[in-house]
Amino acid sequence: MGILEVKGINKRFGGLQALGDVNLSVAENTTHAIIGPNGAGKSTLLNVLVGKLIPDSGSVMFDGQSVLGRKPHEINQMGISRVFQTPEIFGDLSVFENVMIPCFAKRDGAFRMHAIESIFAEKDIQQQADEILSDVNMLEKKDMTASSLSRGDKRRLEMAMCLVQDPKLLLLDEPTAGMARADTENTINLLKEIREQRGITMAIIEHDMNVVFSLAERITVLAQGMPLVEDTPDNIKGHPKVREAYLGEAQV
Amino acid sequence: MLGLEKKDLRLLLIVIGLTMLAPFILNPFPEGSEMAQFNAGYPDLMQRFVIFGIFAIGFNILFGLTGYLSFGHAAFLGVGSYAAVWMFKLLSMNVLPAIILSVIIAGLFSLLIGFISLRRSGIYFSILTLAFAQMSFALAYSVLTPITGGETGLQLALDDPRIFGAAQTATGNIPVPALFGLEMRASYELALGNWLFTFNAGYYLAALFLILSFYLAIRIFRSPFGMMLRAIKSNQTRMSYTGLNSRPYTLAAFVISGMYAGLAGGLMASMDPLAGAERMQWTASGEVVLMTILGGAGTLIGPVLGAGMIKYFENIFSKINDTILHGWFAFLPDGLENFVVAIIHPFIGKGWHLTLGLVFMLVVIFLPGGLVQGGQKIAAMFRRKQPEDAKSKATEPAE
Amino acid sequence: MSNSKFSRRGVLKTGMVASAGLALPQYLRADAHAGFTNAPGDSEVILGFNVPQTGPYADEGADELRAYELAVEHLNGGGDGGMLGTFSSKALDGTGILGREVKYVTGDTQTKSDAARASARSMIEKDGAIMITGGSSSGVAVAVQALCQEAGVIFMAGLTHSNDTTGKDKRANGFRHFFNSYMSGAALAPVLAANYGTDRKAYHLTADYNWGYTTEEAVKSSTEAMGWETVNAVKTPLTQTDFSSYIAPVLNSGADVLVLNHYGGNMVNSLTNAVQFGLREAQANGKNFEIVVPLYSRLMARGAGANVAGIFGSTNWHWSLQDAGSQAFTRSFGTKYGFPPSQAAHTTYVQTLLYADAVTRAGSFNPCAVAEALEDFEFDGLGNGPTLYRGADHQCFKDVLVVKGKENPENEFDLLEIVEVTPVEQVTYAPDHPQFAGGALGTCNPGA
Amino acid sequence: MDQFILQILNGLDKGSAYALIALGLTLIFGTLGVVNFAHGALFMLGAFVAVTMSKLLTLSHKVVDETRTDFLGNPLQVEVPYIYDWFGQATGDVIIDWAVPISIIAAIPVMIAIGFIMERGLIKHFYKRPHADQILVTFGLAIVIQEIVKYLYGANPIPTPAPSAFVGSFDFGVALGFDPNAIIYPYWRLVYFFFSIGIIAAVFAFLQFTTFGMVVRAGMADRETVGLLGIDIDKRFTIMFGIAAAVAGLAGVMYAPINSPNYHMGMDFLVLSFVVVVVGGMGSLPGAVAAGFLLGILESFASMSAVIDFLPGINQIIIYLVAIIILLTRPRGLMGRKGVMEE
Repeated sequence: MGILEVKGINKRFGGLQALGDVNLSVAENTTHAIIGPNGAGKSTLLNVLVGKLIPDSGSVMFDGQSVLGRKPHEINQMGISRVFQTPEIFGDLSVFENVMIPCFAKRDGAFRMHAIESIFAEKDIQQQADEILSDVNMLEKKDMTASSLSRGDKRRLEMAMCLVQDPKLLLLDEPTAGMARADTENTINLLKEIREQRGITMAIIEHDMNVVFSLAERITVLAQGMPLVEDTPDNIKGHPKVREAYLGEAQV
Repeated sequence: MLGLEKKDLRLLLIVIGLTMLAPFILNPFPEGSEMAQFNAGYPDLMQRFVIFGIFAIGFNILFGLTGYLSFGHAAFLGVGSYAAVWMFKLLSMNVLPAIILSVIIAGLFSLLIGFISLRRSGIYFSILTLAFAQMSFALAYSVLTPITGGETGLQLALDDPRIFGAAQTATGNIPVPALFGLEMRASYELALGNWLFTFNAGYYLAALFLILSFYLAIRIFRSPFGMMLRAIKSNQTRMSYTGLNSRPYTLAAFVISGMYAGLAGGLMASMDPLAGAERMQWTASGEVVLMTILGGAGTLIGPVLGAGMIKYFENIFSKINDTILHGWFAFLPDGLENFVVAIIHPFIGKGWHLTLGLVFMLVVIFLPGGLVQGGQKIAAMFRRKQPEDAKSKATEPAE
Repeated sequence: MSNSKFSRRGVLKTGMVASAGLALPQYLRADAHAGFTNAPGDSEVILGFNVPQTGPYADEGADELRAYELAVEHLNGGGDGGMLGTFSSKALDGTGILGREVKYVTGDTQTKSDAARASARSMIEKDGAIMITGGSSSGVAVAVQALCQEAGVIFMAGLTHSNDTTGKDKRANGFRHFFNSYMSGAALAPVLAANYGTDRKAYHLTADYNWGYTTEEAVKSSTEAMGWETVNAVKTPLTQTDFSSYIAPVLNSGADVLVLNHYGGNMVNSLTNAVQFGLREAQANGKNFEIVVPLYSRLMARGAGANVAGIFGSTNWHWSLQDAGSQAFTRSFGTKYGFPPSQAAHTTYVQTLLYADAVTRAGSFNPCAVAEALEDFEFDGLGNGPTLYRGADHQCFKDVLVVKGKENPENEFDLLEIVEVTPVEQVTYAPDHPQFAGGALGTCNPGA
Repeated sequence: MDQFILQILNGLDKGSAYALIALGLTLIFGTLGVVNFAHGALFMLGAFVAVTMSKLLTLSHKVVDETRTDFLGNPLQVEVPYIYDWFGQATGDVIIDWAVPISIIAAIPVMIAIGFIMERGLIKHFYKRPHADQILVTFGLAIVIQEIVKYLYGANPIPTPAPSAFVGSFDFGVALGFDPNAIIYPYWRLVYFFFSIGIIAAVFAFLQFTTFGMVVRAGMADRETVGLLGIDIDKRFTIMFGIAAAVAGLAGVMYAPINSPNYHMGMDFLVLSFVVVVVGGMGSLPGAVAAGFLLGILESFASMSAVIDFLPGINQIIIYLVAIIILLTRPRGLMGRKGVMEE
């Protein structure tokens, strides 16, 4: 029984079957990759997992509880954090504030009326924020405005914001999209490190096979909204169906 | 001190100093001099400065922090003043219960409107708030006349019940608003040579509320709540994927700023016991938007400055007439005098709107962050000129 | 404990307590003076002219201001003296008021009660004005009147036509020279009956606020008393600019007269729209369809252009009146400004003179003394014939003009012709008339 | 039934005015993303083009008529328009009578020029600035324009009648088999209706079928990409602004005979036009037009006395009430595009 159990998800947009009877099981303490050619339904699946889309049928259980019908912030509070393809950070706020916010969210829940307390009095939060920033080597940039960071730093900041919440499941949406090779390597190493040191379960949606095979312990392949296979990387590599799906795409 | 950082404490002290000494600061010119026209240190205008300051501070908590642009905030001010006047009519002329009730009523009204309007964001939210406020105005002006007084506004009358106070004074007049016997219009006048300074009870009560409001605003700005509001403005997607529910945060901000507006409305009615429907019209809502942007949205002191500037133009420039102009330029030869007066004429008196419009444009073109940024620019200029001075000052212990 | 409730800057400004840098904590200076707000010094007295300078009534406000300036000139002995020469009371001699030179301050009411009160308060608190006058709407008049009552200064209303100003919202310190809705109705009804017959069906369009209500009620009751029937009365929003949807159904409603209880911009637009729809040429119930505008303003009628031709209404005064007072006023106004004065200009000019005269006769600026002098004061020579300032409600009773839009105006000022001067008896009512019920004058307040 | 048809007719007419004003606004606001509080001022300027035209045509010199006197008893100075001298009185009167239609020709270049100047001189610098700054600067500009007009023309409305050929009403009732006078409609309002439809159709056709329109539509969707293609999108946006100003101005010119223009008529329409645009949905031209007609028709129904008797005050709030209901049931108005001014 995995920490995330997706069973029989269907989602149609008008006449288009975006997801057809998708099953997925992410085991605790593993890195699970979801791959597939463009239009395979990867993003739709991700949006279902985080509560942005509600499927027409099926069930999504996380840690023994149903995710369906919950709002994104509730799902996050259950322990799922998400890293976006292009980093979503609080651009107008300082780096330090960016990481303080998830600390508050973890401690105080989805809403708390702490309008009179000073932020400077929250020593435990500040300490947590400092720690995570030093973990991602950004402590010296803590007073910078987040929007002025380089793209790589933005991604690291977003990662830090997710990690500081100590999520049970980290969802990564194409974490290396649009990166140069060197950056890609760095990111792979960073994720490996996180995986090893923090023991966080990860689900990665990725296009880049190189990344997938360096990180994933299990892989689910989607094609045209249908789950094609789910197996270990080694088995996936030579799988004829996968090859067919990808070659098919390449021909187009 | 007071749970504030040094910088904020300094700002608060400046505000306290400015408000307490306002009767002096606003009356720099001696009585009877030509420049006395520019004196603003009379009770009505001083009261308006602080009351609209409170209104703008509250508006800024919503707009400056969350970025939600409400175009109907005047409705809460209007509702607040109606509540206060009704308290004067029914209960007593004591301003305290009236102000408390106006804050509560405005809070409830903003809870209702905020709850509905915050289902949308951006321009859609703005138009929803605008629509609610315009409906409030239109109804208050017409079919709700029995409750609101309609066109003439809600006023006190000699035959009001006032169950905890006298319906009439001994001389057969309507009693005036007072704080436990201290009449809001009571003034103490101080003559220093040719200067006359007026210290008005109502002004100081309103100023006290301004300081409290300002202090509360600083605390909110520096609180985790305030940070959350800024985070909402910055990125709502990240907000919800960080496990935070923006709706209650924005609603709380909306209600807080609605209560500020209610406080302003209650104070307005306490200083001058009449509540008119025009207070709720979109132009009034637009005015507070302009005040906030003019001063600098999202800054602490900006909205207060913006409010002061607009009210100053409205009350001082509109009262300058040609006779006064001729008085000023009487020293010039006749032809030149008439010429100068003719040049200035379109900008004063009935032309004060023109001056205000030009000021809006100049500020936004040359000071993109509003008046506060202008102030910072000037400060920076001085700092650059005298770096040594600044440094030596900075090393002094700031008490 | 007697407080100084409103500052008395006027004293300081004119009497100039030049105590050379000496700090004089003048708390409670009330006793040092005559015991009323803003008692003037020995050399000058300040009046506050509070008129709309911005917003839709700005032109009317500008005309009021011209009249005020003219009145001040005449009071101070300048110009040709205007109506001072024709005024039945000869107390004023062109040396200011009680020997003090008349000065004035101006302000902008914006035709908003809040702004008007702010402006009036600044005149009282900052400039030391002893009397406030002006305004171009009843909302403003009522609001400022209440303020003046509270502050203890006299308010001489400008253009305000609602019954409420001297009805349910009357105040002891407030006085109105202008006529009111009731008088319009009472004056118009017989003329309408004479011209259009007693078998008429009226359709009212009414501005949805206090003045509209009182006007509708007044016209309705006086026309119904003559046998007219009211088919329908529809309220229109103040902010309405296009009245087509209100006017379109009129012709098919069974009515043969349309009464437009609108003023200012509303009146211009609704009348223009009505004429566009062809109502003036239309036939209904076998009669010519007619339009009536109970309150005419010549300034505003200009905005409606040729549409006013042949349409009945009432007005407080018109420059073409042939009595000596009107002629004197029109002459001095016209000479100074180059065009004839409006009714707004007339009423404000007269109010200023009446105030100055009352002060002179009372021998004091004390508002209570002034009020006493004005109450039940009878006068003549100010353009409206013999007039009574009734003490019971501070309303002037005088003849009312019924006018008609001219068919072929010679110029832009010559838009109205006087049809009838309705004698004062016909428009007089008892102070407790139901249309004026509620409210009480209270007692005069001299301030601290 | 006849009342019903009458109010639909009325609503269509009102709606065409709203749609036309909103159309210009949505070109700037809904698509260029500039919160243009000066749009009402453009509408007002259009109306004052008509006023100015009729003033120019009646520009006069004074001739003293000794036989008559003015109100002060001096010999009357009769104003004789120069146009009488040039074309004779009869032709002159006809030209003066047709001042409003003539001013349409003048309004197009004048308003386009005003639009260009506004965009190049001011608005251009505010595309990237926060909406708050745009509000402040355009509001300031609107006040300044308004005050200048007030300074030149006064505060009172100025009658600007339609040509006398259009005076009177068309009786639809007879045509449709109802009683005479049951459904009448003024000719000029019918002209306004068809004029509006024509302008709206022209703008749509322009954006739909010309390359220019295609580029602009692409630029609205994705400014950067179009810019990358080497197309000078800025220049096209300036032209768009000019067109928007011209549409607003034409709406104003034609409106002048319906209600005498005054300097604050722009502000009176400003809020309403924003409501129409937003109810129509940001970034959607058809939405703005549809919302204009919808609100016009509903407003007309709400002003029927049977409705007011049933719900007092409904005529005061109908537009806002409908706006609230639509925005709560349809998140982006009638036809709004996703992501336009939602933050």
